[in-house]
Parts: sequence; C-alpha cells; structure tokens
Amino acid sequence: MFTKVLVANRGEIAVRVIRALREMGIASVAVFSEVDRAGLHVQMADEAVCIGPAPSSQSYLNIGSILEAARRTGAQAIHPGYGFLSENAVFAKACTEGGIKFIGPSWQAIETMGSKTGARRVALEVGAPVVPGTDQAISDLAEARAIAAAIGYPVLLKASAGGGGKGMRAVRDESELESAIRDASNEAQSAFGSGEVYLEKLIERPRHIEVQVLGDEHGNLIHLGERECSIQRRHQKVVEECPSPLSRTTPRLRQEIGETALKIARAVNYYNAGTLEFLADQSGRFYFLEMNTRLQVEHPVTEWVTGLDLVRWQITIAAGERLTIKQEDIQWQGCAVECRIYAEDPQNNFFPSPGKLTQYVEPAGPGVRVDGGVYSGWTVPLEYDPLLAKLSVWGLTREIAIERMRRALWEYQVLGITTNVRMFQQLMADGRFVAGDLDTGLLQRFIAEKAEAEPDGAELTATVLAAAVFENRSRSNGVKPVDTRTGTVWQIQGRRGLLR
Amino acid sequence: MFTKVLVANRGEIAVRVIRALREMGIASVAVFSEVDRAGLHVQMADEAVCIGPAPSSQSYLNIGSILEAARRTGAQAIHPGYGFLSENAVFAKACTEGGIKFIGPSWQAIETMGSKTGARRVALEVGAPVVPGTDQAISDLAEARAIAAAIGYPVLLKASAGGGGKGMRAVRDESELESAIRDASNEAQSAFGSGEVYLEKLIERPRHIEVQVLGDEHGNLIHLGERECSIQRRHQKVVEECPSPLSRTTPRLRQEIGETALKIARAVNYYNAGTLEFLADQSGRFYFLEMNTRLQVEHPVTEWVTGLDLVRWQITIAAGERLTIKQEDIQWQGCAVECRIYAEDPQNNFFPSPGKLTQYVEPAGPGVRVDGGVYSGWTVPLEYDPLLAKLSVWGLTREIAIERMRRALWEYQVLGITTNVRMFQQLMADGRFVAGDLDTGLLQRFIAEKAEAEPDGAELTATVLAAAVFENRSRSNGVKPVDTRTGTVWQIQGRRGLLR
Amino acid sequence: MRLRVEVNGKVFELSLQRHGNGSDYTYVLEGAENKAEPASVVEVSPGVFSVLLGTRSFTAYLSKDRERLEVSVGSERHWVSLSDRRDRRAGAQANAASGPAEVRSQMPGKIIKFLVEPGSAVKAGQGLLVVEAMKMQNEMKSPKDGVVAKIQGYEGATVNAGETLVVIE
Amino acid sequence: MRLRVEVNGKVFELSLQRHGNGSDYTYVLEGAENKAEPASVVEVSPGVFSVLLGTRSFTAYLSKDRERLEVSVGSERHWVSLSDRRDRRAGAQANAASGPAEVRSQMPGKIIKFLVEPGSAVKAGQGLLVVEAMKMQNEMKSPKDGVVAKIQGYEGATVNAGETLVVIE
Repeated sequence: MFTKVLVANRGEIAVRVIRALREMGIASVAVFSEVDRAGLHVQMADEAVCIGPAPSSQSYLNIGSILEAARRTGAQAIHPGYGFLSENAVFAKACTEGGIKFIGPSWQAIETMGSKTGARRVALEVGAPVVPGTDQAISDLAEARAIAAAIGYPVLLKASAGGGGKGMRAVRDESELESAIRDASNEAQSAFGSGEVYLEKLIERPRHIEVQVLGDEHGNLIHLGERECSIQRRHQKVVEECPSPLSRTTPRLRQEIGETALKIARAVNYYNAGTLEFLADQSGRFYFLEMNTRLQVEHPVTEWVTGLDLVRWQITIAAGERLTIKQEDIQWQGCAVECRIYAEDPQNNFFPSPGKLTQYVEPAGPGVRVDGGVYSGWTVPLEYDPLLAKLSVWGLTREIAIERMRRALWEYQVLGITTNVRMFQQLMADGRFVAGDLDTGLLQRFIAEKAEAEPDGAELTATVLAAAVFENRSRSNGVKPVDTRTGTVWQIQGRRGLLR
Repeated sequence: MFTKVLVANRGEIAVRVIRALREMGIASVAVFSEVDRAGLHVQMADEAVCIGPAPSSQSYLNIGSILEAARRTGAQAIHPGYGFLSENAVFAKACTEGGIKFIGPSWQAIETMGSKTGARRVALEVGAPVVPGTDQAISDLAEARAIAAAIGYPVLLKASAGGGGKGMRAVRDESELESAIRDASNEAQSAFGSGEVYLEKLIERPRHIEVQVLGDEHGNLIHLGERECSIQRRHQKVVEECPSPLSRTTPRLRQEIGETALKIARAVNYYNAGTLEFLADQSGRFYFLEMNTRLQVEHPVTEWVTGLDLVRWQITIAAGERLTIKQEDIQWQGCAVECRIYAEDPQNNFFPSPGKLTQYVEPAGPGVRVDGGVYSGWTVPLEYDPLLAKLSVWGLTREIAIERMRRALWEYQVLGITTNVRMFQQLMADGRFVAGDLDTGLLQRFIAEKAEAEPDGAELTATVLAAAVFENRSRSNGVKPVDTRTGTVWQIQGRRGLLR
Repeated sequence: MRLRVEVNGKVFELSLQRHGNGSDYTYVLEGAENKAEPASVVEVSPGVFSVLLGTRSFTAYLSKDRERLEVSVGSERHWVSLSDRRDRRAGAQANAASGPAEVRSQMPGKIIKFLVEPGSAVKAGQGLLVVEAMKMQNEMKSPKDGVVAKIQGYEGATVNAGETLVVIE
Repeated sequence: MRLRVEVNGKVFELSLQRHGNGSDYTYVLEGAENKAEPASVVEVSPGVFSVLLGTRSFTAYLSKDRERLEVSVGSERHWVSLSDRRDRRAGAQANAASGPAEVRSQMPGKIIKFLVEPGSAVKAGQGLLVVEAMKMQNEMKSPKDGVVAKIQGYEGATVNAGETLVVIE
C-alpha cells in the first residue's frame, strides 16, 4: 500500500479523498492555487504545496507543477478527483511514465473512452444498445422510410448543420414523415443555409441513468448498480439518487443495464472506478451515451446504498490489490438522494454567486452526510466550479429519504452568498419528484412553473425582531457587525435593485 | 398520526427526536429550564415552552409543568427521551390519564421492569438465564459447598451488607472455599459490622451485551440484534458497538440472546422500544441483568446496522400503527461504533468540565453521524449530564469502522472546555480494543496504563507560530480576543496549576 | 425603541421594549397584524438569534452588508434595513426609484454585448447588456421604464465589480 | 517580532519575521531544533489558523482565556502564554511556584471534607479537600510541597468558582 498520496484537486472532492487517505493511514498531500491557500483541503491534508496562480490552466491543470509537487513531497500516487486532469490521458500517461501511480484506469482506456464517438464505436462493437439512427443526411423519402421503419417510431428529424431546436421535428408515424421532412428541411435551410436532415430514434421524456463499475488490475470487474440523474439543468446534474425509481417498476433494469455496462467496460480492459451513462425511456429501454473514466460527483449515493467506500477501493485497486468482493456479494439497501449545493442564484438565472460565507451551518444527525469543501468565513473564489458541498441522505425507503432531505435542507444555513438550497426544498415537495416520475426535462419545467411563496407572518415578525435587537446592540455597543463583506464581490445593492 | 408532539427532554436526545418529528411532518414542542433558553433543542423545535428553573426537579422532572406545556400547545403525545421521566411509571400513567399519549411502553410494563429484582423475577419465571447464586446469606460450609457445586466454579463471595469490594472473594475450586468464606466474612464483619456473605457465579472478564427490542401495541414484537457496551467507566457506558465482536466468534449468540430477550419482553406484554441488558462471559454464555424500558443513548449503532429509524418507529407505534417489519426482514450489515463525547477531563479523574464552547467543529463526511446537542458559543450548564454529542460511524467491517472513528475524532475540535475526545483517539488505537477483546474492566485498565505521548515537534512549532500571529494581531489591532471565557466557571489557572 | 423597518421592500413601524436585562421584550409591529405582544429574543452565538413569539420558536441567522441585513429564518431569506423612525434619509432612499438608475456590474467579468444604444427607450425588465463571469453569461436588465442616458464600456471590455455600465433616466 | 513563548510549561524564544502583507514568515524557534525556516500562517476564520511549515500542514484552533491561549492542533491541546522577550512580569510569573500558592475552587460546588488542617505539612499532589459539583466528588491536590497556611470555608459550605479554599506556603 502507498504511504503518501497527492490529491490533484480542490474543494469537496479533495476533502473527500483526504478523508479516505486518513482513514487508511496514508499521508495526504494537497495542492493549491494562490487563491486557495485558505482552502479546506489545504487545512485537512498532512502536507500542502502551492502549484501556481488562480487560473486552473496555471495550477490545477498544470501537469508539470503537479508532478513536481508529487516528487518534492515523495508521493507515490496521485488521485485526480473529478474534473481538472481526471480524464486527461496525457496526464495519466505522464504520471505512469514518471513512476507515479495514477489512481484511475489505464491512460489507454481514458483515451479510447474519452470521445463520445470512440465510446459509441466500442458499444456498437460489443452489441450494446446506442440511440438508433443515422449520422448521415437522408437523401430521399424512401431511404427515410426504411430507416424510420428499422429504428421504429417515434423518430426525430434533426438538422445536420446545427442545433437549438431549429430544423427539428418529432414524427409519430409514417404518415407524418413526408411533410415533416419537408418542413424540417426548409427550416434548416433558412436557419443554417443547409437543408440536410438526419433521423434518430425519439426518446420521449428520457431519463438519465448511469451504472457504476469497479474493477481491479487483475481482470475482476463488477457493477454497483444504477444511479438516476435525470434532475438536470442545462445538462448539469443537480439531484442524483440510487437506486433509480425506474428499477421499482422495471425490476429487470438493474441486471440488464449492469451487464451491458460491464460488457462495454470489459472491451477496453477497464479497471478502477468508472461510470457508464445511458439514456432510458419511461419503459426502461436504455441506450448507451458515454463513459466517465473517473470518480463521479454523485458517488456518495452508491456508497450509501451498497455500503462500499468507492474512494477507498480506488486507492486499494491502484495499489495493485485484488477486488475481494464479487458481483453476487453486492446488496442494495434502501435509497439515497443527493443534492448539489451550488453558490448560484436560482432567482437570477442561476448566475454564480461567489463571495464570503458569513454564516454557514451544515445539517447533521441520522442518515445525513455532507461532503463539504467550505467553512464559515471562507470566500468562494470566482475561478472555479461553484459547488460548495454535496448533501446526501439515506432512508430505508425513497419516501423516508426525501423526508430526511427536506429536514436536512431546513437545517442548512448559508448567508453571504446565494445558493440553490431553497430550490431543492421546493423540489423535494413537488408531486412529480416525490412520485419518482422523472425525466431530464422535469427540472426546467419545475423552474418555469414555480412561484415564490409569501413568507409566513410570524416568520416575518421573528425576522424583524431579530434584526432590531441586532441593530440596537450594534449601535449602542459600538460593536463591529458580525461579518462585513470584505472580499465579497457580489453587490447586494445592485443585485436586488437592478436585476429583478 | 399525531400532528404535534412534545419532547420532554433536552440536549442531544431532544434534538434527535425533533429531527425525527420534522421528517415525519409532525410539529415539535421543546421544553426548557431557565438556563436552557439558548439550548439547541429550543432553536430546532417549532415551539418551545419554559417549564421552570434550572434544577431538574423543578423543570425536566416536573410532571405538572410538562403536562401543562403539552396542554397549552395542544401536543397529543410526549416523547420522554432517556433519563429524566423516561422510566417513570407515574409520569407515563399521568400522561395516559390526562389523554396525552406517552411514547413508550405501558406504565405497567415500566413499573414491573423498573426494579432489578422485579425484572429478575420475570426472567426466572420465563426460564431466562440470570447470574446464578443466592441472595440470602450462607449459613454454613456444607450449604456453601452445595450451592457452589450447583452453580459451578469459579464463584464469587459477596458481603450481604455492602459493596465496594470489601468482603469479596473469588473462589476457583472447592479446596479454596472454606478459607475464602472465613476471610470474606471477617472482612465484611470489620467493614460493615455484619459477617454475612452470599454466593454468586463468578463471571470472569464479563462483557455487557444488550438486545434492542421493538414491539407494536397489537402484539408484534421483534428484536434488532445485540449491542456490545463493555467499554465502561464506573458502570457508565462510553463506547458502544453493533454487532458485538463476540457474535463473530460465537455465531449462535445473536439468535439465542435475541430469543431470550423476546421471551422476557413478551412476559410483560412489552411494546415500543426497549432494551434488555445481559452480562456475557467470553464464551458467549449470557445472563439477564435488567431492562431499560425506553430508548437507549446508544440506539444509533443499531440504526446504522439495521437501517431502521428507531425514533420514527417509536412515534409510529405510539400512534397505534402496526409493525410492518417481521423478524426475518431484519438484516445486519457492517459495523457501527459510537463514542460518547463528554465535557469531562480524563486527566483529572473525569471531573465534569462545563463552560463555554469557544470553538466547536464536528466531523462530517462518509459514514460519520453526529447527534449533537451543542454549538459553538453555547455554555454547557452545570446542572445536567455532561454529554455534548454522540459520534457514531459505520463501516463495512469493524476495522473500517474503527479507522473511520479515528479519522472523525481527528476532525473533532472542542475548545473552551475539556472533553474525552483525546482518550477515545488513544483507545481506538489500543490493540485489545481493535481486536474486539473486550470486557467491562478494559477501559479502567486502559486508563491506568496509558501515558501521555510527547507532542510532535512540528506540531509544537505550528502551535507557537499560530499563537504568535494571533497575539500580535490582537495587540496591534486592539481587537478583542475571539472568545473570552464569559460564563465559564472552569478556571484554567487553577486546573493546570493546582490539580496536577 | 421605535424603528422603521423595511423587509423585502415592505415597510413596518416597530416599537420594541425590553424588560429587564434578559431576553424578554414587548413589541408592536404596525403594518403587520400584530398588537402588543410578548417575545423573547436572545443572541445564541454571533449573528444567530433565537426568537420565541409566544411558544413559536424561530432561529434567525444574520449577516450585515452596509445598510442592509441579510436574515435567514427557516428556509426563507429576507433583506432588512432599519432606520430611526423620523430618519429623513430613509424617506429619501425609498424615493430613489424616481431618479436616474445606474446599472452596475455585479462581479468582475467581461462585456459580451450591449442590447441597447444611448437614447433607446427601455421598459423595466428589458435586457440592456450581456456580461460574462465564471464562464456564464448573464443578461442585465433595466430596473425601470426610461431612456438610456449613458453607456459606459465597450464590447469585450473587462469590468470590475460595482462599475456603472448603463444609466437609465 | 521577538517573543518568549511558554507551551505546556516549556519555554521557547521565538523570532518571527513577516514578509510583505501576505501569509509568509521566517522564524527561528530557540529551544526547539528549528533553524531559520520559512512558514506560512493565515487566519482562515476567527481563531482558526492554517500553518504550513515547508509542506507540512497544520490547523490550529485558538481560544483565549486571560493570559493564556488554548491551542488545539490535530488531536493535541496546548496551553500557550506569550510575552515580550524582556518582559519582567513573565519572569515573575515563571517563579510564582516559589511563593505561597492558593488552591481555588474550580466551579460552584460544595465542600465535602477537608483532608488537612492549618499547619499540616503537605507534599505536592497530596489531597487537601474534597469538593462536589455536578454530582461528582473531586479531590483538590496541593500544587507543591509546603505547609497549610490557611483554610477558608467549612465542610458543607457552598463555594463559588475561583474562591480560595486553601493557602499553601
């Protein structure tokens, strides 16, 4: 086993990895950019090395600087977290060639699965389902008819030259095909200057379902079941859960999608942790999309339900040890839900809200886990992803998990910057979400619909009294207010007055 | 289901119950004594009522005041927590007669099982094992020989008139009996003025093992397995775990002790949550000791391993609902360990250390649960139990759980008062504890043996630098120090200087 | 103590009286439905207040930014400003909306595009320009109906937080 | 800055120099093995300091009580007092052990029993009296060898925190 490991990341995921290392009795080395000197990961690690200025390109993406930090501290391995260099085959290769173990899959596997088209090719080779269709423009109606009949209605016409909904038409049966091609083609022509369109299977109200796999370097590979990540905004996951509510109504789903995932992963001799992403329709039919050759943000929900510590396994596997668990050992108990707590303003088009956390209280108690990367007094820098923490909960049933999430969100207090906590509270009370009736468009529809509730009268009174007592005390004692906005770039004045 | 429930307790257990109520969508009413106005349970509840001055007898034990608070707020039920009125049959009866549901067993069951002798009688009636022996004094050697032969050597001679080790003798075989009776009797005579001694089976290196039971008001009763609570100081549990390490070496233990517990509980028509305590020898033979007719402090370890929310079930059962889980549904997964974080000073004979928490940071992350009743800035009152919080962790194996506990304890920071966190850190590294080789005397031996480690040189340097920068800043800015000891009764000067 | 309190744009008159040195108060909040009522308010840690209204319990988290307080109670966040009852400035501030309005950049970023020109008539809520920060584009909107009096900066320019970009009259 | 630092009773001389306005320092700590070394010290939140010694990272939590600082680093707690290098008082304090010592009650409680009488010769660590608080009895011990000069209070008396109970000369 390693005695010292460098964590080439920041924020909550660096803290998560450092915690695993500490539990394993392995010394941890944090790296930090100049604006992250006071970062929580720097405080939590046994050692810390500055790797450059604030821009990621000069620090967290700076391969030379990171490898130098590893050499200087004598780290034997590097955990890349997610994002930054985690899916960079060049970095993985440079580590390997530099005699430092990269905690992840082989750089070859990263390279092969790194592009969507490469991954799709692998999937097709092993006979895994991908979204059926043709990437080439259709030349005439007869050809379109043949393709549509082959992939089955409904189908979707898409413009070859562009996106954004222009030149797009859903076709429910063959009778609609001819006029739809004409309309789509005309629209594409005027929008993009090319009338070319192609055909794809239309997946209505698709769900994003992914499979966690874990393999050692001796050829053992298992899957840890599915996660549902359909609650997205602009293709960014914000709520994830394990298991998928779809696996209640479609009991065969887990085994089928799990085996498909393993088939694809085996084709590239995959090892360490990885995730295969699928689109599924509401009946549970699924299509492979792409692979993430790293730890996912949402790994805690799988950890809750399977009881496995994925980061610990990543490190153990990278040290050359064998996977001592077999597919038949994996049990899934209860349900876990995760909300990604972002420094962003749902009232203001989800604009990032960096600044100083003047008050910060995390929830605790039964069934609640917070993977945080911040603390009260920390100034969230402008330069990076605005993820503050991940709040995950577990319950014996999905209903209990959601009730627990509502309770935990109630306890979560963040002042000084704006977060999406309030949005999650409303979402956790939404009938469709509670029923597990999810699709990748649900959150957008939810955001468009929801109206601000009037605050309760007594709550308003409590606010006024607390404010008055606070103000009176500050004035009469000449006491400095609790927290001034030093270092805060967000101007409340401007925000409230001008951006409504 | 209830719409409003009063929690007749304070500190961490009141917070625990309030969290469960919030998850169930039930309004919570906290009660507080005059010194607890700023208590965390008051802040967390939906409503709060002052029930009297600081002394428990005038507040948390004041039946009239608590029932009045329930009536005033319209609470339909009362959860008593543990301690205070939780095992008071008079209170349970007064609730019932006042039309307020007592969340716990029937007052009759509390009354019957409330005394050790009553509980022992019930156990004997149903044929459950109790520590063999005679409560009456032995009259002559022949009788002593017969009894000792019947219960089997080794046996223990005890003085009828007193305790504390005086007049106590272990007897390994019959040849030692005569002289041991003479010595013990003489010692008892001079210590207590009576030479009467009696005989009991000597259980060497006993383990404290208890069984959690859960029953509804319709006659369904199940057990949730055992907990091991052998790590005690002066009969006060400080570390608990589930399962018992003994159930690894003695696989039949859980079923046998569980069935015995159910037999005893059924004899008093027990319902709601309860715990049956046993002594076990190192081979797994067990003897019933007594029953706690309430929720235990250490319930989280059972919750971790079974996935059941015991407080939620208590409330559900009290609302008249049926237990929907059967004995065969219960699964035990992994291992959970709990440390009770007390405001006490292990260096100073475990003297309580109330005062102001000037810095307070709880651990978080994977597999860590903190059930806390305090916060940074809170002054721990003199009047009550010095339990600050319970730190529990879960791991797929006992080894992982212990490693995780070490990591969590490392993250735990409490300043302003002294706690037992450091002692737990050392205990979690003790070979005997890690091997699961436990008995109720282990902690006392451990405390007697352990020497203080010299702090690491670099750590000392870091301390000095931080202190110097802090001090320099305070002086040059004229800034008030972070936290003065306002409200702290503990005098560091006296403590450090005079009590070594 | 008599105060003029503005919460989320709504104005209340508060009269608050403390009893003894403890946490007990009596208050009248005009503008809301409250009559003279007892309350208990205690600061449990810096910026955290426990408030009891009768038996109802609230915890308020406060953070101050210049003239305004950010207050979080339960899951709601409120913006509060307080002034003495006869404070002239308070009245003046309340009427600020009738004068010219300056649209300022909220954080350091880059001007992507102006959507209006000097002299354009604009409606409240109409987009004025697009600014990019943290790789996200954000449209800044007009706070009121009016005419664009001035535009500062140019497309592609880097701006600092608080810089005035557009003035509406 | 040159300081005399006492940590858990051990004395060090610290010379600390700050570079610029950032978190970088150079220090010499005499009494420990350290030579002139670079360090980075930054207060990340009130009373919490992140310290880097070379690449080694420490987080120190501080709390002040009168003259002393309580500092927690990792799992260790230290008691630190600082004074200017030539501070006379520091020397005087260090020698306090040679004068009379007052044994004070640590918290409100009740005197259960005196174990010595005025004039008794006592050794360091010998029990002087038993005080009860929070339902626990605690023996208060003599801080040094000497003679009991004075006893204040009586068995059964209620005492407040900080009250002198015994004086040893």
